[in-house]
Amino acid sequence: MSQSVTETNGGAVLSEGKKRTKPLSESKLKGAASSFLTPLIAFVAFFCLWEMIIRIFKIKMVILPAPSGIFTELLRNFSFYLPHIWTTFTEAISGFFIGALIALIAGILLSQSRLLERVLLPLAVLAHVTPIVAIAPLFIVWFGFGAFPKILLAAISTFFPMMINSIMGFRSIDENNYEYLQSLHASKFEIFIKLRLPNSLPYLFSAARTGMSMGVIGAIVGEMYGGSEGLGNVLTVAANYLQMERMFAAIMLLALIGILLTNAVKVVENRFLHWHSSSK
Amino acid sequence: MSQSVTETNGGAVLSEGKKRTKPLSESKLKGAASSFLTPLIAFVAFFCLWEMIIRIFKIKMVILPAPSGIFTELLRNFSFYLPHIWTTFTEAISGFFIGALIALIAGILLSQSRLLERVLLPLAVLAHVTPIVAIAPLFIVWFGFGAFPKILLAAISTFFPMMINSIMGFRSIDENNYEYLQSLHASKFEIFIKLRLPNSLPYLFSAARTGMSMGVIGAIVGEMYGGSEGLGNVLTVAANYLQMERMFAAIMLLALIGILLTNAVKVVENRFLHWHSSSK
Amino acid sequence: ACGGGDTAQKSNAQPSTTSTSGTKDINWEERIAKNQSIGEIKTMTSFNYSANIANANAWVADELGYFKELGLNVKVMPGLSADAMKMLAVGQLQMAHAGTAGEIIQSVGNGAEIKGVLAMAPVGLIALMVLEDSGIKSVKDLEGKIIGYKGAMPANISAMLKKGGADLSKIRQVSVGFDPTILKTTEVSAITVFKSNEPYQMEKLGYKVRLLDPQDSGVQTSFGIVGANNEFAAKHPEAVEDYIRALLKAHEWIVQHPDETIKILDKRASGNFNTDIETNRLKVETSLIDPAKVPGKGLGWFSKEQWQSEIDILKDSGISIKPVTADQVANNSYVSKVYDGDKLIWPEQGTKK
Amino acid sequence: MSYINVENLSKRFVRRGQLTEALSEVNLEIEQGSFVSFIGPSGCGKSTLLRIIGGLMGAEEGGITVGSRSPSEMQSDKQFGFVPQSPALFPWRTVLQNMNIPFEVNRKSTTDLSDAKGDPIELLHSVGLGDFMHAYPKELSGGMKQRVGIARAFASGAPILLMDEPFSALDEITRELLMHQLMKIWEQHKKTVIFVTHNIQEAVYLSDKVVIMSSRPGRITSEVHIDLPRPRVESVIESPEFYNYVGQLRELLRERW
Amino acid sequence: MSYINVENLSKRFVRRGQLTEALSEVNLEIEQGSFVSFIGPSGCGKSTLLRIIGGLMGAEEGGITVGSRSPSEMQSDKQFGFVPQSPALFPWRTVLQNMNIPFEVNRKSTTDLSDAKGDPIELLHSVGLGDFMHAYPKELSGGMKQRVGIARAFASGAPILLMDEPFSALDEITRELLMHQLMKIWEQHKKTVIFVTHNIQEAVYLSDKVVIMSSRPGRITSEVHIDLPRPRVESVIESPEFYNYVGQLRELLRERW
Ligand SMILES: Nc1ncnc2c1ncn2[C@@H]1O[C@H](COP(=O)(O)OP(=O)(O)OP(=O)(O)O)[C@@H](O)[C@H]1O
Ligand SMILES: Nc1ncnc2c1ncn2[C@@H]1O[C@H](COP(=O)(O)OP(=O)(O)OP(=O)(O)O)[C@@H](O)[C@H]1O
Ligand SMILES: [Mg+2]
Ligand SMILES: [Mg+2]
Repeated sequence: MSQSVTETNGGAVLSEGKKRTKPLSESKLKGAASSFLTPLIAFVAFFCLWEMIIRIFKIKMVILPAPSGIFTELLRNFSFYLPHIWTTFTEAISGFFIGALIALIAGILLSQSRLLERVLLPLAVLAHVTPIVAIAPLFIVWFGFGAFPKILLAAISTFFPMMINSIMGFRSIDENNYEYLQSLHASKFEIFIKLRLPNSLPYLFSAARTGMSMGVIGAIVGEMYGGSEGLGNVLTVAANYLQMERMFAAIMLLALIGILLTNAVKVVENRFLHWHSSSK
Repeated sequence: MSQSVTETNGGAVLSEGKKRTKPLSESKLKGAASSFLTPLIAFVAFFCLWEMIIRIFKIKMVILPAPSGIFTELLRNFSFYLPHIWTTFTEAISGFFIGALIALIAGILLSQSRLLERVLLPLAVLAHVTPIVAIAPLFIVWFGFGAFPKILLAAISTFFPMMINSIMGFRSIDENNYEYLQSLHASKFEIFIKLRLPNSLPYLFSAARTGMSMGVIGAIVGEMYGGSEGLGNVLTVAANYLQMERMFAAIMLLALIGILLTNAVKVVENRFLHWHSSSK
Repeated sequence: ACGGGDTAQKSNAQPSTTSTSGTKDINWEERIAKNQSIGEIKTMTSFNYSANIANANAWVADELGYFKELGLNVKVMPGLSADAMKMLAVGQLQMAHAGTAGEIIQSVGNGAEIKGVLAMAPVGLIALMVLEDSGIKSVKDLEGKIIGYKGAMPANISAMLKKGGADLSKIRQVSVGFDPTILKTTEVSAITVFKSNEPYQMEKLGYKVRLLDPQDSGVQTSFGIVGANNEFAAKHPEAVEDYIRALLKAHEWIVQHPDETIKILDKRASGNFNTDIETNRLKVETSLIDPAKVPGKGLGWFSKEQWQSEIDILKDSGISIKPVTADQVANNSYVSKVYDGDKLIWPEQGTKK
Repeated sequence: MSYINVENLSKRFVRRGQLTEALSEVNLEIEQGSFVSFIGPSGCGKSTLLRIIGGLMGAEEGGITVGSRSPSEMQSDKQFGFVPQSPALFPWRTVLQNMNIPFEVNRKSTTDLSDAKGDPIELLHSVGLGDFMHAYPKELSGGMKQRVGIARAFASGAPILLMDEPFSALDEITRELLMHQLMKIWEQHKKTVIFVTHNIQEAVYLSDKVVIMSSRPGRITSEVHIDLPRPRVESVIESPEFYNYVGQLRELLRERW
Repeated sequence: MSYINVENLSKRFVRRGQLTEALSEVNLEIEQGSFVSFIGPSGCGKSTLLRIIGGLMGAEEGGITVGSRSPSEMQSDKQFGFVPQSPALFPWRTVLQNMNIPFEVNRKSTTDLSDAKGDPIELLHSVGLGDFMHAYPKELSGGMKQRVGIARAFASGAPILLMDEPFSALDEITRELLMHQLMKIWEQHKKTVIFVTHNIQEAVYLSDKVVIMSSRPGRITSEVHIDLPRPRVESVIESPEFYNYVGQLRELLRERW
């Protein structure tokens, strides 16, 4: 029988209220451990399968390297990867925040008016469908080799899913609550801050997870086409040298960054969305 | 005073109920026209601005071609682009549907169980963060030069935002309605079909808009690295020959496909989401 | 300012012409002071830190201080030629390296005001690679097969196919990725490669390959190109000249010290580098350069005809660009001035160090 | 043993370290086919008890059987017709489509309810919503929504009705109408009805037994058997017995409030 | 002219070609500082009328003034304290935070309401929710949610209270408690109260005037002035006048239902 509300489970309740602090924090630790452990197990299983396939079908490294080789490469040259990880990480995260901010602003504007939506949304689609792979070189030309064009690409990649979801989130409000605020003559701004924004959080957090990984991709693509830093650069160079293990090591690290960032979103989400039915 | 429900406006109501068919379909036509016209105006304005910037700052074509040149190229060689448009369009849309389907299935699984989510979500993030630019060449090796690897890339690109949003959508249910279904001992499947799925539609349609344009991008990237057809191919070849007008013509067409497809999502959304507060 | 084909022909016939005699009397102190007054000159390589000739020259010249010796404040940046051409056109770069002459020509055709000022070797670097056991010996054998290209089909390959009488309608051309082993793993029978790279990679992986070289069917292109921004070149012709001078000086050193060169590049790339592949690249490219040198001319010199023929190759291969003349795309006057005969003019040791 | 047996049932909610004892040592017996009302202060645990009986929630302590089975078994046998306190209408379904939900998920029921089932359209007419069959929930007034919820439970044909303040948003006349309808259905199909209300008259008029609860912690303080003749006619309201019961209940409520 | 004037007001809803006449030619006058109840069958347009008076909705025909101004002007002057039929609590706010909403959006009000404002914490205690100040709405029972909505309106200090069936989910005793509180606040601050209810006793007990509506189309059928002495004491319920008023209203309701 699935429970529909937070409940105590059996005996634990009988203990005194004041003594609850300790077991709670213990269970928190346990929860954190299991939330790290389970995906770890998944990954180990995934890589074992991969390794087995490589060995059984004797797949050549140029086609697909074995995880063992990839991890050996990673560990042996870890200090090589470190600055690149940092570069990509900072670019992705800065891009994400810039993109998210602009998306929120755009979301506010477009959710307020159907006309604005009709006018601006197609332009946003244009910006999103334009493959960043195609515009990355132009950005390098326009903005040089620094972090800026990469951050910009990360921001552009983040922007679209954030905006689309925020529009829907800002609009999906409870009519009763909206009417109540109206009865107080709340301004559009107040309605936004008090109702639309908190109400859209489930949408925004979903979009943030997508946006985070898309921000990473945006940053990588920027690095592929300009400059000599970042995992994107490591990736292309390795690909050109057919250093498949290094290439996949870079991909692993990218995935790690992506998982880290999406998990960070999750942590913030748990903090802010406890009231929502999705957090059961 | 903003109205919170659909209302008749003034005199129109006084006419007989039966005579309402005509003015209704007329206003529908008008709505359709204006929903085409407004973005058109936006685009015209956008391109005019672009053209002006090019002329005022005397920007060279290698940096950024003028819209006039791009459209001249487009019109002159339209028959050249036609089959490529078709290729990309079909790949993107097939990829979208496959990706969306898998995402829904994954969303169902992951939304049912926190454990499954913890296990599989990181793997999904891995798949999403892995830049398709990097794996596209591998796909060509594995799957050849036909439409399949492109459809696969489009599907992968569509998958993630659809899955993330569907998980959240499937979980964001009304407790009362959930409890009511439980009281009927509805199976998990029935609860899904009757409650979770319709309830997640606002999430799914938002994701579909993001997913549609990402599907287009996935298809393009596939075409860039394998094959001789599609706008992605036109794009890289033009980029490599520095044929900027052709390159941007391809981008325009991509944007057009993207806008068309996201608008198609909108049409379906209007059909299915009339009950939702976002459709006011 | 244009070197012009006629002068080239003449000097060809008469190796020890006086045309460069003036340069012998360069007042180096003045020149260095003038160069120093220009400020930073930005340049970009055509393929990051790889040991392409011309690119390697720039990195080594920087490392060994050759630019400084001539008073040039050069900032060498890693990059890709497609970006570099654009940045050169807008003046973000003053000098830039291109993989092939075609890139310069296409940029000019698209309105870029740049010119080629150095061509390390008047010989094509791009060829078509097939597996040795594929039975493909001539372009005619490619009919009914698939050719893979990276980004776009190079003009010299298209020209070779045409010249060899292959029926292009029977050959499918597809874009492919970086991986040359697709010759083995997919139905692609031939791919465009750099002579200095993929054949070696394939050899290392144990595959025997054969090259179909456009050069062999008389399709003459060039590699190791350096371009200059027109405005900059007009304002500071001596700086362009001295930039070339430093590159060529570096080249002399590279030929003597290939291993050290690779080390320098490896260091610059901070490990994002493959020593084997780059050593091979350098070896192959330097070996291609020497026999192709224009007789009696210094290394890197080129003729107007050479560029004209590259323009024609591009046109013939159906790549639509705006018509350009050889004078619009290249200027050999700078490279002409760095040599006394075929001897590089370099300031006496006394002026520096 | 009676049909529904609740023994020593306790239920607690914990939120951020604070404990709410929703139910504490509740003991209760309900006969099959009887009409039992629950009455008590707001927040005393009436809805919670209803949920537990309906198998929608577990309890920490105590036992509960319905027809000698567990609530969830009964639930899986589609024995419950639930009218939640806030009408659970699906916003994407019209009124009629909402009426059909129980039929759509009832396919696997082993018990044959076909006799007891009502015709949705007829029922909608009878609760005064004939014109709003094809309206969506957001187009209904508060009382109209509530009526849909009631009509839906009537239609389902379930033998045990769990009704949580079903008439709270209805005017007196509509309420009387629906009360009569409920009585009719109850008598005809020998249903067991568990009915939460704040209206003492309503409780007396309808019930065989009225259970009075008090809050913090939620517990049953007394039970009053209503010995008024069945079928109850409207005039019973004016009888002194009725009046007495109402007074007695009011006293009991006030005492332990 | 009185404080609130409604003249010939008509309101229609159209859904997919079908017309619902929610209000038809409604005429109404309400004195400042008076307590007016609305009573009528479910779906007759009470909530709609309340919304229109509160400036939450426009009408197709007719005019309405509140204090010689338009409803939306009065609204912008923060004159309305609204208790919606379904308690509009924000799920991400605790009970106390929900109480604070009116203060948070009241900053731009020109009228100084500070005298009339209540202390949220005190008010929560007085409606019996002192222990649930930091609970979230989903942790409350139906009646508890409703009490938060009422307390919030009390706290806001608005001079006109628009209350849509505020006590429908409350037990008798809690209801009495809140009724007294409402009366006290009303008398103290000379508020104008517009009160929708289905409970005739409640209407008579509280009101200066009871307005009776009928449905399809929603219209006002009669108004009854309640001439019972103020302040009303509990014993008034047992007076024959009270009984008469209740009977009269029941008659009027039944007649035109
Ligand atoms: N948003 C809407 N769209 C369409 N019809 C509506 C809408 N809101 C109300 N109505 C209709 O208007 C009529 C009056 O509704 P209203 O909510 O005012 O009734 P009420 O008197 O408050 O009823 P109750 O006592 O049940 O709350 C009803 O027939 C209802 O169906
Ligand atoms: N999900 C929950 N989380 C925490 N506490 C809850 C939850 N549901 C109910 N409660 C608490 O349990 C108690 C009983 O609630 P319940 O809904 O059963 O009351 P009720 O008797 O139905 O009241 P009402 O007449 O107001 O509907 C209340 O104090 C309430 O705060
Ligand atoms: Mg309840
Ligand atoms: Mg109402």
